[in-house]
Amino acid sequence: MANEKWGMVIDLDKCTGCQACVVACQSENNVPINDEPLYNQRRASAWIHIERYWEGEFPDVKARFIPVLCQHCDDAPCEPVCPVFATYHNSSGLNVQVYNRCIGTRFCANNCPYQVRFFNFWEPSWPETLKNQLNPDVTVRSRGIMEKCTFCIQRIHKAGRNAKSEGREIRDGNDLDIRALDPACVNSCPTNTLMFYDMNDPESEIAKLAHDELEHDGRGYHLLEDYGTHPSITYLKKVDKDAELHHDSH
Amino acid sequence: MQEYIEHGPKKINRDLLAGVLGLPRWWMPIASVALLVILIAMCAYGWELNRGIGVAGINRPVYWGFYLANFVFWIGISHAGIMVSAILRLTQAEWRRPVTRAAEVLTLFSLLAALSNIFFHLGRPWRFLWIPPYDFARGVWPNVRSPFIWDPSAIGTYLIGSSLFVFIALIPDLAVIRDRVSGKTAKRVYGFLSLGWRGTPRQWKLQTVAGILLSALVLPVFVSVHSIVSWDFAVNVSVEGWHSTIFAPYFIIGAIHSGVSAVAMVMALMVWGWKLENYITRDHFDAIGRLLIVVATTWFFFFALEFFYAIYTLEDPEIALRTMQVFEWPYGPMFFVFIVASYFIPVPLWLLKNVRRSPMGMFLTTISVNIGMWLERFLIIIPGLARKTPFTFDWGTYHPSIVEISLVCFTFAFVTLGVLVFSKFFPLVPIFDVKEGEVFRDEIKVGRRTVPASIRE
Amino acid sequence: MTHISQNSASDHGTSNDVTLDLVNRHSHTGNLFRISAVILSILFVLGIAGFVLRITTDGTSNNDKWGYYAAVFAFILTTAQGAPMVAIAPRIVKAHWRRSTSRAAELWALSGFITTLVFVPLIFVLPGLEDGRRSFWFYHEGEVARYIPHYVGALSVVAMALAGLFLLWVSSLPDLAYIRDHQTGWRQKWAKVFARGWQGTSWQWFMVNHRMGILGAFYFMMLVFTHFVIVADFLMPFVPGWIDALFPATHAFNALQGGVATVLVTLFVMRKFGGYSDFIQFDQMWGLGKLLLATSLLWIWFSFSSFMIFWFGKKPNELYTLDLLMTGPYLWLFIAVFILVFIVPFFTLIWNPVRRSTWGPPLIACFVLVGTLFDRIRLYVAAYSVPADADMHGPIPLDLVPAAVYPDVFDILITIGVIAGAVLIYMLGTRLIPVINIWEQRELSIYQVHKRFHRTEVQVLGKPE
Amino acid sequence: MRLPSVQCVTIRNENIMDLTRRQFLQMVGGSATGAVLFAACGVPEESRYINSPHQMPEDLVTGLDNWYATLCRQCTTSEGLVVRVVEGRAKKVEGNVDYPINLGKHSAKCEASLQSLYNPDRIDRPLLRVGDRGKGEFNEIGWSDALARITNQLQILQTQNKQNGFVMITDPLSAHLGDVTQRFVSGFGGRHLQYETIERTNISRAMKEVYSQEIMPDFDISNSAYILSFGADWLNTWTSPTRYMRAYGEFRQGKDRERGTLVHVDPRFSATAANADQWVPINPGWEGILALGIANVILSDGLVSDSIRSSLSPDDIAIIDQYTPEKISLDVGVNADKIRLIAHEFSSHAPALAIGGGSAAAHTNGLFNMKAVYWLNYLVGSVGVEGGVIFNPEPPVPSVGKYSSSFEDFRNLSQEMSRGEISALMIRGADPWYGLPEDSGFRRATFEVPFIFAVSNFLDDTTAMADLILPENDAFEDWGSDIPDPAPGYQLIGFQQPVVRPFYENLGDELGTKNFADIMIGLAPQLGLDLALPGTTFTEILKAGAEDLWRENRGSITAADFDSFWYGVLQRGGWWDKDSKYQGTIPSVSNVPNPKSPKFDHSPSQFPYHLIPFTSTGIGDGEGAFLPWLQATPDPITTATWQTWLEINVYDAEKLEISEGDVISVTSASGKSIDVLAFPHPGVPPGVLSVPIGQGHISGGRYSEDRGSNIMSILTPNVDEESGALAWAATKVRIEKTGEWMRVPKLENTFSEFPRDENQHIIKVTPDESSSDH
Repeated sequence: MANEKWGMVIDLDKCTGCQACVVACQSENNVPINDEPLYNQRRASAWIHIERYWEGEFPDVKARFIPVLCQHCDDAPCEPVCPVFATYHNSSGLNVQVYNRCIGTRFCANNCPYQVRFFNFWEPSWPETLKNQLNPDVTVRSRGIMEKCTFCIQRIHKAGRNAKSEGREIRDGNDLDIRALDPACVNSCPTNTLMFYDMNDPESEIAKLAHDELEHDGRGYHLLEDYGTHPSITYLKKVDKDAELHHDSH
Repeated sequence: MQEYIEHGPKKINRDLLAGVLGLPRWWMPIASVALLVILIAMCAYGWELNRGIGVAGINRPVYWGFYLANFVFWIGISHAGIMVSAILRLTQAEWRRPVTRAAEVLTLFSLLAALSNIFFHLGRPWRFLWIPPYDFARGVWPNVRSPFIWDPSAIGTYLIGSSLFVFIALIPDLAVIRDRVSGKTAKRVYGFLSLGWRGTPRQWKLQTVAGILLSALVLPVFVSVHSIVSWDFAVNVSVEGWHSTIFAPYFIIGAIHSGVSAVAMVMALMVWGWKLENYITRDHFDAIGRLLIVVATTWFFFFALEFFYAIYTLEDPEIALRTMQVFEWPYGPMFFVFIVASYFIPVPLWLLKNVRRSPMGMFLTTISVNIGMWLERFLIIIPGLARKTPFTFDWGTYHPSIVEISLVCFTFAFVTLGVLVFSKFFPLVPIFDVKEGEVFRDEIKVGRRTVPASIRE
Repeated sequence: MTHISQNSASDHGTSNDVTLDLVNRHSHTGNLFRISAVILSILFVLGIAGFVLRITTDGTSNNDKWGYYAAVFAFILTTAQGAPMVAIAPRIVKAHWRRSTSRAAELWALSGFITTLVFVPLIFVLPGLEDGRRSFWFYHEGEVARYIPHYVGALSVVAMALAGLFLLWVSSLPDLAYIRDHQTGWRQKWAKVFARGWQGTSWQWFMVNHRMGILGAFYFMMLVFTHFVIVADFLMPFVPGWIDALFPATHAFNALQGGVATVLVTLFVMRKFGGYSDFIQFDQMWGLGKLLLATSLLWIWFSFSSFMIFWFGKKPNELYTLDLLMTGPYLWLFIAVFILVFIVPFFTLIWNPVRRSTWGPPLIACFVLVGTLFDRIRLYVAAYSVPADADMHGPIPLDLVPAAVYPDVFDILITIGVIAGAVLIYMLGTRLIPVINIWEQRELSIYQVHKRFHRTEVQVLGKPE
Repeated sequence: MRLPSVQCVTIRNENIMDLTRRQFLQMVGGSATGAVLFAACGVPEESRYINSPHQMPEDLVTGLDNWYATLCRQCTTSEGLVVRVVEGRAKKVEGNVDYPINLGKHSAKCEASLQSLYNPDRIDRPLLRVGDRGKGEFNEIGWSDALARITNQLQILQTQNKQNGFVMITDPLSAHLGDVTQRFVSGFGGRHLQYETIERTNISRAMKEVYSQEIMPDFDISNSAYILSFGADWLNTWTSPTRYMRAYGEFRQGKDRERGTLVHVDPRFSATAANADQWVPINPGWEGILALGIANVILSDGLVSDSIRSSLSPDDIAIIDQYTPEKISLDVGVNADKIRLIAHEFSSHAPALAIGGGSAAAHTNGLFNMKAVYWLNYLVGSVGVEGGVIFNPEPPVPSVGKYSSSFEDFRNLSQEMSRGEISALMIRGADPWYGLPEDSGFRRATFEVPFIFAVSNFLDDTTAMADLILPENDAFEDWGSDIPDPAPGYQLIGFQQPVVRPFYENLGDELGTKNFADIMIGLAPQLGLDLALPGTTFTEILKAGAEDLWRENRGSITAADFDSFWYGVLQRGGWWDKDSKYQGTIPSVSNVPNPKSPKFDHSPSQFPYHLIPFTSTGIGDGEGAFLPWLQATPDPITTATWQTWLEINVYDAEKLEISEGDVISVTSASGKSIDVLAFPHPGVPPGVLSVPIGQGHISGGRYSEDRGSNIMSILTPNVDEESGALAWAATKVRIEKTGEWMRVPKLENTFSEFPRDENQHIIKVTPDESSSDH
């Protein structure tokens, strides 16, 4: 599996902010439980989280939701600044974090315009019984290191291995393959806001969708384009009945 | 008018070695207070190691806090030594002579203090060994693109360079102490350190050349160190407040500003502590005062440029950041204090001759400068992070924890203690330099007045 | 630094001899001077012609036609107008070698006339603020005047020129007095008018020193401010994403470098053709050489600081700026600049024998001057060639980088003409005011003595308060 | 009133044992002395691991995993799940792709059911009350002993011939479990009440009276063009959110269909309101009248098809004619033009769909509101058509419908209890102590009941009052079945199988957990009841039920022999028959419900604010309060967590000088008051306060205990006379600052202003091409 470029399409017009993806991610990736103190210290870690932005005033008030997760940028600002190569770009377009390597300078987090890198300020802890749930495929991070969305790399690898063991490649058509491959958030998303697949695969529906929406001035756009990070995630604009056109120029 | 006191070598030795052979009365109490602070702070650090960096006040998105502000501050102070001794030596400023050593020692200890902050800052300090490139066996290398790799290299070089600097300038004085100190072991130690200095012309020539060479060589390092420190911030594309091209010169000039002020401060303290008013005269304060006016004004120019061009971009986070910096509690008052304390109080005062020429005046003004400059570092780092990128949803704030505060106190206590201990074993004023100064001093008769003059080789 | 300068004063005995000698040298005008003056004036007229043709054919509406014009303006601003700093700075630090160079440097303040003249059309070239360009004036319709950059720009250029002229006048008061006293004919009349009854009372001396100090400081501030305004409103806003806080400082520091270079070349000419070889010697070359070295180092450090951030940042706009100014259409020009302004000075001047020669520093200075000209062309021509309709705020793609603009006949005429004009006015100036500072030479002969120190002879310099 | 936390002596001991054991092991390990030293100063052992500097743990191949299909019991409408099991432990929950309700998707609640399985506070053995009732002091007791005690108690009832003194309160049950329970209770001669914190009485009544349907119909959201929803937060918590959200995705950006329009009428800015194209804030309780107003416009502007118009009776029309937009707009708080616009759009976009529920159903006129809203569907002819309301067929197996008893029933029950007529109370999966307003008298009454026993996994408030607690198997350890309500428009039954062995089975037969049905089946013989069940264990009963389906030989699975059918059912997580649609008649139109305006019988001067409680996104109505993931799930609108907050209009807050985090005491007309954290935001209509339900449990372990406050407890017990349902949105309150401040734990920034994105740097917006015509 070398020539993939895993990417996501997020259709903001479908997102209802239901938080299913958030919890799914927590349980798949052994993200520490965000207890009340963590929230109050502003140290809650949610690899994917829904941000809510207000617009207008009552009664024409609007609240808009956007799921924000690691954009796995092609020119990730977090990568060059890590002194110890704890974060790097792998062959399938993923921005990977090597927990063992990380020494916790938090430089990457500062240089991430999307603020999707989370730091283990404390030693994550679970009650004995809850530890039974922890996912054996994913490291339990210790304190003092950076962590972030991996596009559920463990699932990608597993799916790849299974496919190989059956002597075939992962196919977009094969629903079960996709279920095994998709990140936890994508699998859970009730409205299909989140869509995930290899953007280098010309046959892939999702790759086509992303391409079309981006090219022929469709709804596609990248987050914070003027930072030149070239994210792997394509957002589709929210559709609003009473939106003015001039906003598109932004 | 310049006053000028002829001492003669004997008196010079006696006065300048007073601190080494004897011990001022205030030395013990102050040193022990500093030591106490250090011990307390070390307990705090132990707590941090034990519980994790969570005991600090940092959060998301303000991932950097007091430690790095303090780091930058001490790196800034460390520029004093080289500034004073190297540049002034190259430009043959006569007034440098009695203050060089103190400045260099300040450099040394503030560098160490700065380094300690790195360890406080790391999430897993016990893994700092990943930074130096030693893990060849597994083909794991540090990332040379990262300013955090440039930093250790530059600072390390700077540390070595400035220690050499101090040592070379020490050799003749060590010999003097060697000849005066009583006690076998002390004699042996000083004898060893002074590398068999006999004061032969050849030795003198070597020592002088080495000094000049080192000053020339250390200057680029001196520039690179703080440029790199500034790039720790300036390369952050996503923190508009930091991503400014002016940072390197701005930090350097800021460093010189705070550094030279610190030197002036130390000069005043030396005058009071070791009764050196005959060596560090009002002329010296006058000279450093003039220098400071120029430095401060240049610094202010760069500050203005930095600030204007930040708003020049007209980007929302940038505007929000500046509003926060200047108007919002608690940053607004801090900003006011910073700008007033580091420029608008001292510089007008320095323009007054009486202030320039009085140790007390210089002491107070330079203290205020350093308070201001500490705040400057804080105001660059924290608001920048608290208002980075248009993601208003994640904008945050920062409150330092008690651990951070005590570790900041640690650095101050550490430098104080360091300088004090140094002063116990080595003279804070370079004896040979002062003597040289006396020799090079001369006068010219012009009509009825005599004009002080200096001999140029 | 163990060489001992034989300074002119020691050869000419008392200060009065010096005065007479200098006054005579001043009043004598050679043929070479006349010929070159004629040539220069022809070139200057040609330049004016070129300008007239340019403005009649192209008008002031489209920027890209005026890139070279702006460049040569900036060139004069950064070289000739920077020169007076070479008189001011050493005076502040009381460098003894400055005494025979300071007047030569100050005289360049005359080039202020040229810059002011050249600046006028630029006011019409620069569009108003209403097109939404970046500017410090935070333009709001109605609240802020749309031509405020133009006002401020003009104001600062004129103010700077005036400051220079005043400085020149004040520092030459005593010399004018000498001329008045030792000369006859129109020179005496002229000097009489301008010497304003100088008697050399201690109060007058005090005032002169005082004024020189203040005017010097003021000139420096005006220099910085003018460069700041020119860069912020007449250069940067044309390029989307060129948000370089350091660049105004770089631009101003270039003026120091250019000034030093200008003075070096001037000194060389004076020494070689002006017959001032006794006054202009190793000391001056040595000191200015060091300054040139220092400024070249500053140049590389500043430029690298700017480049570093843009290169590491990799925002689309930053990449665009880098491509436009460095790696793109003007790559070769940039390399030339880099070599001429940094590589050459650094690797030669760091070498003592070169600094100690009378030909070395001036030669390097020529390189630097050419480099500075190229540098200005690179920046201004590139900036002015950006299409006016480019989106100044959103991310801008690299393929919008305009192609290199080459000079046409008009541009060449204008460039040469303007430079010729600057030199011409300087030469004429030397006829009115002695190009070597008489009173400072007298001072030198007072404060500098040679003594025996143990076995060597040393030079003792007095440092009055 | 406050109860001290539970002290379960035995459990404590066990923990201590286990701790000491580990340390002991460390001691003996000679090499581990250093480790012990570190452990002594608390350096976590993870920090002491030596790990490879460059190998990603994700690259290592780990053990094999199995996926089992089962059902989720956290959600109101059970969703089909597949659970990932590695080495006998459930690791991850995901939606069952085949299951028609959620088609592979799942909600946060399903995910969190893993934490109910492995919850540290889960009850793992029968407990017997030792202290006074409500003191929450229990002791371990064996199963046989426990069951014997229950038998005794019930036998006493039988001997005293007071069988009707036995009442069982459960959560809404269906399918086989419902059947068994029904047989048990009726066989004994007791009563069975089904309790839900937010009851559905009004809605089911409305369905009966408007559509003459016994069971909830299905809403064909994905095919509808225009949805007009009243009060129901169906994109977040209402009935079957996951199913609705799947449809919503289609509704918005489905392939080859125009983008649907959603208009939401609600006095509260709910997640549905946030996602609507237009949110219509309305005065609480006037939804029904607004519906009539819309009907009025539709009729008077002739936007209705003649067939429907003709089928309306004259007095129907007479009623509707009274409600012109101008007349109602003042009461309703929506201006007339807006009503007109909505009416026109609603009738012009076919198929249009009107949905009602939530706070709209929770007023003194709640039933009328519901009827009026659902009646609108007749006017636009979207009853029984694609994209409209689709009726559900009878369930495939004989079963009690999922109804929930009305508040009136519970109030009567409480009175009987306090009169001492109830002598044995059996509670399972319901928490009336928490959910019923204190004025209902239930809490006081419980002290009058001689014997309460609870079947429960957690020490929720009601369980804490019990004398005997029987721990139940967790959903993932247990057999079961469910008939979702509403069904997807055809017959569907979901089967739930154990995916892991019971977590506490190692405690032996006497301790550990059991199946609820098996408990009843076990009790029956002792009580001499014959339940006439097709099996002796619940599993057998399920199999028998499945066998009936197999015999019908239709639907998703047909097989030659029963076993393969059974395995097929278990693999797919259920059985369904897409062809078994609703066969009955579809009424063309029903009578217009006779109008009724809401009553708030309190002086506005004293109690100026409307209080609208709402179901929390994460912890629901409190049933999820034990699960840390759900507690930590941010509310979509406020992003607040872990606490109870009070949503108040920004300007109201400014007037009262209330800022975020101020502790506010909310006092209702009943005199009761609670403390909540103020959370002003721009979305709240002036004069309305809303508070999330679900916090404020007085017991239940580390995650729920002493956290936030219980809004249900202070409600004034207004009821809708017609249906007897609790009007939980009809309470009016006043608020005071207590002067204390507490940070609201939230995901959002700590920056003084509301995060805005006016220039759309982040969320870019584009106009609606499909509806660009107007």
